[in-house]
Amino acid sequence: MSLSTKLRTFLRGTAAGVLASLGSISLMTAADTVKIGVLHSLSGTMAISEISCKDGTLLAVKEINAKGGVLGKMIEPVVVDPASNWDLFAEKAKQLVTQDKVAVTFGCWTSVSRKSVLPVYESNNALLFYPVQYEGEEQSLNVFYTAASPNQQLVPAAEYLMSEEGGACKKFFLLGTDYVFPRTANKVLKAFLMAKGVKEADIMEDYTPFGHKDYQTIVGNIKKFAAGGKACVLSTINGDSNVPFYKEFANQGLTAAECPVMAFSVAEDELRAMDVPPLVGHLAAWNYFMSVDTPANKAFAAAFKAEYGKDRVVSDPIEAAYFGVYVWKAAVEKAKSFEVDKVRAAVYGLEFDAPGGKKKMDEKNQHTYKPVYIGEILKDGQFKIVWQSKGLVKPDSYSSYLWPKGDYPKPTGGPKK
Amino acid sequence: MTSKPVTAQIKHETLYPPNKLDLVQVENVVVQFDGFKALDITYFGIDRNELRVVVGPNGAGKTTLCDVISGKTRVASGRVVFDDVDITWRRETDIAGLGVGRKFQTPTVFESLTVYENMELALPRRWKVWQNLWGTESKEQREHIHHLLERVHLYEVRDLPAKSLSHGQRQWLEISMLMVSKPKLLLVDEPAAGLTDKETALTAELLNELKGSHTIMVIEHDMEFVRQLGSRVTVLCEGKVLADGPLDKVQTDPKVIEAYLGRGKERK
Amino acid sequence: MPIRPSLAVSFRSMLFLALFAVATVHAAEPETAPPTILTPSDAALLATMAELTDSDAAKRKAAIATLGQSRDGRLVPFLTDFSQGSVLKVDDTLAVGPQTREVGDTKVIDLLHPLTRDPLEREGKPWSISEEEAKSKSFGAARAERKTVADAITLLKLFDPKPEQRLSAVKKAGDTGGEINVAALKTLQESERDERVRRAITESLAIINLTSSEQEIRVAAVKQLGELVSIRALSRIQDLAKTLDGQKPNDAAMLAVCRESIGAIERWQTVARGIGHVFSGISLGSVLVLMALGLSIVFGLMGVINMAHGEMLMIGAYATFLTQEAFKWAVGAGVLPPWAFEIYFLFAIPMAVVVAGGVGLFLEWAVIRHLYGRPLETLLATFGVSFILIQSVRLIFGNNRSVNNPSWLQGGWEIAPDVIFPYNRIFIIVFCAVIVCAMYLLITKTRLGLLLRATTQNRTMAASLGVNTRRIDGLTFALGSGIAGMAGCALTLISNITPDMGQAVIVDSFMVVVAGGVGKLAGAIIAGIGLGCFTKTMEPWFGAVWGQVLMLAAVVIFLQWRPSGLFPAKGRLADA
Amino acid sequence: MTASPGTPVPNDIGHRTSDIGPLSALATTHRLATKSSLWLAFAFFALVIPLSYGAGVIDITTLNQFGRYLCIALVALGLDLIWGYTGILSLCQMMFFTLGGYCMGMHLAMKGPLQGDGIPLALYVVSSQVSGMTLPWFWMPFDSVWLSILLVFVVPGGFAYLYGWLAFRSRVRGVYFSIITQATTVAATQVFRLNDLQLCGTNGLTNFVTLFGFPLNENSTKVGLYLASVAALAVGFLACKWLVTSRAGRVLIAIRDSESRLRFAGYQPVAYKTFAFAVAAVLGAVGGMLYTPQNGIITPFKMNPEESIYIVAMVALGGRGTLTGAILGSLIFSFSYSWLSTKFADWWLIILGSLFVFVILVMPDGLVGAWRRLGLWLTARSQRAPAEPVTAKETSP
Repeated sequence: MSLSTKLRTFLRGTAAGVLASLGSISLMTAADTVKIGVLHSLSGTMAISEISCKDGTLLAVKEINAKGGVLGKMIEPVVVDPASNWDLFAEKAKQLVTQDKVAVTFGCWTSVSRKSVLPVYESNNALLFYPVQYEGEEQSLNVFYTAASPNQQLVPAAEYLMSEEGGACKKFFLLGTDYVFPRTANKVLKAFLMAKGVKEADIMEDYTPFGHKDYQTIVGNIKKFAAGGKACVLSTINGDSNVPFYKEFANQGLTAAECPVMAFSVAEDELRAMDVPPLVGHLAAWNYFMSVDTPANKAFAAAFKAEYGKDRVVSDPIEAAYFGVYVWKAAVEKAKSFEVDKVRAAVYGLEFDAPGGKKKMDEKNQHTYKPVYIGEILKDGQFKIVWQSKGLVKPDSYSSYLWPKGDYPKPTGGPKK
Repeated sequence: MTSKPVTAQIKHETLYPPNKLDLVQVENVVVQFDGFKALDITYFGIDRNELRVVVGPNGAGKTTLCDVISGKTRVASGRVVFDDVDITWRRETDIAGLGVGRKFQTPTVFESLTVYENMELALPRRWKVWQNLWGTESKEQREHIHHLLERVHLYEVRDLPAKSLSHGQRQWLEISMLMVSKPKLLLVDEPAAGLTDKETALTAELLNELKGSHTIMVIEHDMEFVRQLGSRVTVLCEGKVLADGPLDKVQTDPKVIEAYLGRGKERK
Repeated sequence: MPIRPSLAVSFRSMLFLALFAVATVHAAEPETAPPTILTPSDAALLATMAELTDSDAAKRKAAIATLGQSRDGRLVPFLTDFSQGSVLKVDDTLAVGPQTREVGDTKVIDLLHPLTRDPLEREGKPWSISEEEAKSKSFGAARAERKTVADAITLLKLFDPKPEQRLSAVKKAGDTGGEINVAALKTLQESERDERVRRAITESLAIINLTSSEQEIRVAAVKQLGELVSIRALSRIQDLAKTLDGQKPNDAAMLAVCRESIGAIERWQTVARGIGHVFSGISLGSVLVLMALGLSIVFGLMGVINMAHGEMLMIGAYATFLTQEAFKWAVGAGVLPPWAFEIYFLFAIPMAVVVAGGVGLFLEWAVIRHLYGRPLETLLATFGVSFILIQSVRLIFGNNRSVNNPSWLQGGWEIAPDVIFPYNRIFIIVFCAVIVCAMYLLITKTRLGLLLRATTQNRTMAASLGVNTRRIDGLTFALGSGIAGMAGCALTLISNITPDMGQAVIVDSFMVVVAGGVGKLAGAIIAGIGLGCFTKTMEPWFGAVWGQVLMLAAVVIFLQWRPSGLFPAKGRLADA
Repeated sequence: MTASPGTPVPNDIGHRTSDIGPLSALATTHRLATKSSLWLAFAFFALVIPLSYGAGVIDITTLNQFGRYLCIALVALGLDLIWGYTGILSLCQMMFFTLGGYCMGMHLAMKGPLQGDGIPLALYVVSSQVSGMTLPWFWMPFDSVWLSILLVFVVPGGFAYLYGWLAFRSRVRGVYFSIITQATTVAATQVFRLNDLQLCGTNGLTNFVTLFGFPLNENSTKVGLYLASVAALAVGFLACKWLVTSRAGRVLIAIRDSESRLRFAGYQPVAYKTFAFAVAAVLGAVGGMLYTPQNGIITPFKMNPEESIYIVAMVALGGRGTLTGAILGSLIFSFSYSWLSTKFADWWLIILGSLFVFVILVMPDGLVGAWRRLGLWLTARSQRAPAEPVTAKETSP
């Protein structure tokens, strides 16, 4: 049974953790290892999402160590728990950078956490790999963004829904949790839709607070909005709130056929925690799905399951957290050094194989070239890919819909003067 | 608890006529707890500088009368006047500000404060926040406090927290606090409860010292103590004024005997 | 021994609860077994079905249309599978495989006949293939074809034996329009007996008529829709009115008819939304009441502020999850028949009570009893306990767990046109009502209740009369926790389960206790429902956050008027 | 230890010193330590830490960390005033802290990078408007640093005064008050998270560059802010000390002991409670004001109810009703929180929870209480007769 497996893994993990911490005190010497920081919340509200990212990162570390490490050194991950507390994020980041002297950090999920640690990385000229799709509008020379920028997720999804294949939608309900990603995402989406000739009256925007559980009123509004047909919902609802939303959606008699929901924050890992039947047939846009059919991807999924239990799944952020380590390794080996400035230079334009296929780091803007997929939710909690972009999509750090003149701010951070 | 026949009430009135000069006037006051009339008084008053003792069996409404005057309990109907001010709907703080001081049935002092600090807080006319941020008490005030504490044998323990006091010491402390606050009216609820005879005698002595210069209402059912005070007595029974006058007269009043003993008969 | 009679009562109420739930299942399960014998016409159907695998899109489309016209209800699940891409074609045999079974480490799928849904056999044994194989052998509609399939399903469902199915199909047919649908609707209209479906047919036909080329038909349709107060048609009539308004020589008569209908529909819409808000409020309030009941009793009796009460709810939810897993395992291993999974929820309720109550009992023994008379300190200590519980559960179960709603709690009941009450919420309301009644009986009619009331009112007196107040405390705490556990069980119907799910409801529950007055059953109920309705009425106007802020403000203002809540404690108890 | 209390000890000086000497020395040390602890602590924070930074023993990160923890200690000090002394458990102290932090943060954001029509970057990034955005009116006053500092006092203090007055006037007491304040901080978090409020939503205020013209990323500024925090805590401590030793302080304690009795003595407990609540709020707000530039970001998450409960735990740990206890508890708590969550990433919440339960069950008067009891015990042990203070019973006639 899955639970006993889970318990066993838990016990094994605890034992291993205790041993590891003992080991790190007595046995490890600095000479043959290189420390990296892992900065994800293991408790608090964000733990749900972030623990999986930590798992992805640690899997990559384990694999690399098994093959001899980086430049002959074993990677020693320093895992800390910022506990979904943004101040603690900054504090832990400082500690990782200044006390543990890690060569690189992998971590953060929410934009707030990233923004809290940004000053730390910039003032110390350290490196952070950030594995989660976000709202863009940022470009720090001390951060590599391994997940999607808005133009790699939002715009293709909206285009798809407007196409004949996607249901030729005419009315768009932009629904999100009230924080910066949904706000900016919807700002981009709105600008895009209006540029495509959608009338303002056919776009509705609504936001709910974090952790909102009662969607009776909002689904009522959607129902009214969708009564005429040809409507869809573009959802940036975050985390826990998705379950009550989809349940209410189904229970009030709305179906994916008449009003599909395109989600930007629902991946396989979230579906694992949901009662999937009400979601079947709805859509999600990502740059990676577990169902991407390549041998490399199957091997990745299998390795992840072998490590953390067979009921675990991989998703876009996990993949991004995982390949981030490989990107860093490749850059270190290319630069033949752990020095931040040299590694950074080596990352630019780097091409690499990720589980989801070939990807590439941008030459300039710190982001990643990625393919775009649109998947339909199946009843086993997996996605059936119904559309994919032709080749890789170039990332925008600042959205061209919000900066039509192209006068973006200069990148922040970088080498110390 | 139905009300007595009307004739009885008229009798009370003749027995105890309203007096507009009284410092405290309780007129036609009814207090109800869940439909039960705890107090139903046509008139009750205390003259200026009078020491009045209120006695009565358990549940006669003595403490409730105290509560009504000090503003702790709200009346269902009627009027309470103190020093020519209608205080029926005033808050307890305002009433205390007007000069009604009170000692509770179970001695209530501030446990974590020292004996001296308790007394200090009781000093009159310094109730506002800003008045208390600066300065200390004057020399006379300090001496007055020391004098009072010596009088009740508390001077030695003045710097100990009040929670270490014995029951009798608390009674005295509370009476001393009442005295130092110089109120126009002192409501003293069972000052002798739980005291030894020796202690009771001292308490009576203290009250007798105040007699004549202060308006005092003492609630008590220890008849020996009442005798020591030697002043006018009002008898309450089932929320009503039953009798009024000197102790000897009251004690021989058949109604009073009936009330004290008769109830026992009924129960049997 | 005070415990015996009270336990008997709680068992009795449990039994009642179970009976009630079984009755609900029964009502929601009138499904008849599909016919198992293949008729000659089935062979033709199967042949058409096989054409769906054809590579020619036109041929596929024709096949879908033919199937749609067949009026054979058995095709509905098949076409749904087809639409979702889970039809299998193994060795030229069409099959479906809805259930995955675990055999050792691999997952296998038992193949079923696409039409009859009977298990297929091969070489005398049930035919099953691995999940991997199934994935490669599955096929389904292209997303562009989905619409056609959905139309075909609609058409089939129009003749479904279940009125609910017909109803939704009729509505969809009206939205889609088209000659085939009109013809089908008209055929159905003649034979239909269900009043709601008849109404929907008229509505759908009128909606289709709105686009008619003949003026008279359009006017009649608008009028009819106005009389039917059809919210579905509102936006269409509005559009019509807008275009009419825009035309230069506008058709004044037609416009007037449109406006009249719009007015009528909008009036009904307001009423419908009002009903909806009240319903939402009551359903939200029910969860609050369940939470507040336990909190209130515990506080009233022991003066304990249990900050870990939310975690009792969480534990109840995890107990539900464990029960579900156990049933899943039992069904998978063949210990229980598949339908048993549908009723796991009924077993989860007592599980939740027992587990949460047990944890509560332990908590009382380990921590709370040392802190009586120090309410503010119990608040802190139980807050620490809630940390421990949350993180322990997270370490044991991981973060993400899902509970599947039984199918009889999915969907909703349309009590009036466009007023839908989802079943899960109805269930919660009824559930709450049953528990409140049980609590009332427990407190007023049993010996435990008597002892509980006695201890609440005067602990010392009760103790001196020989009541084991310690034991009463423990039992009461367990009872309060058990009710919270049930609330957690109910909450799985609405939301998912996470280790910190209790934190989300605890503050609101406290507000209910404060507004209702501590230790008062009636207070908790009125305040819970009242606050629920208040928030839900405010929410559409001000949004969820301001709704909550207004609720808080309302409670604070309310306390100005009644500082000890709706039903304050009276007499000597009140002096503190 | 031969001389147990109660057993008669011969009045032999030599015997006494030889046997009880070490204990007596310990008792003396204890007394001395208690007396000098404040000066030692002040010297440690005001001199030792900055000097050891100057000497390179600790780095600027540690100094900064100390600075931030001192700001939190200010909040604990405030809570101690109303909980420890007045007996009102407020569960929204971090809300006042955050309000103060926002007042300062808005000023810092205004002095940071601006976009478009003079709009701080932090606000611009999260705004829903695509173009044509103007600076909301309530941002205007924060352009001036002095006005901002004034608002740090006025906004949280005023809010607390009004709130306290409303709550205390209607005699919302004890647990009721705690619950209401907790609900308030929950509501405040939700409101501050709203993007439409134009206070930067969940992202909070960031992109701070200068304060009083000093660049914030420079170490000298950080040392300055640290010293300011030490000074603020010292001033806060002295102010609280003065308050609790004044007659008003005794009224506060009297409220804790028996509020209703106080009313019959002519005092208005509402006024005192409101006053104490407002003072506590201002202390918290000042903490927030100094915390924000040292931390570089302030977000609504600082108002989360558990943040305020941590403060309560700090005071409980240190010992409520003692000002030193509040500060000591907050520093110990802050450091162990930070340390535990690094060392035992998975288990720290359980450890923390157990600590809560342990402190409440075993050390109801906290560390300072334990220290005092140790002192009493030492004195009792080291003196010939058990040093029971002159008890009331002995003097009663």
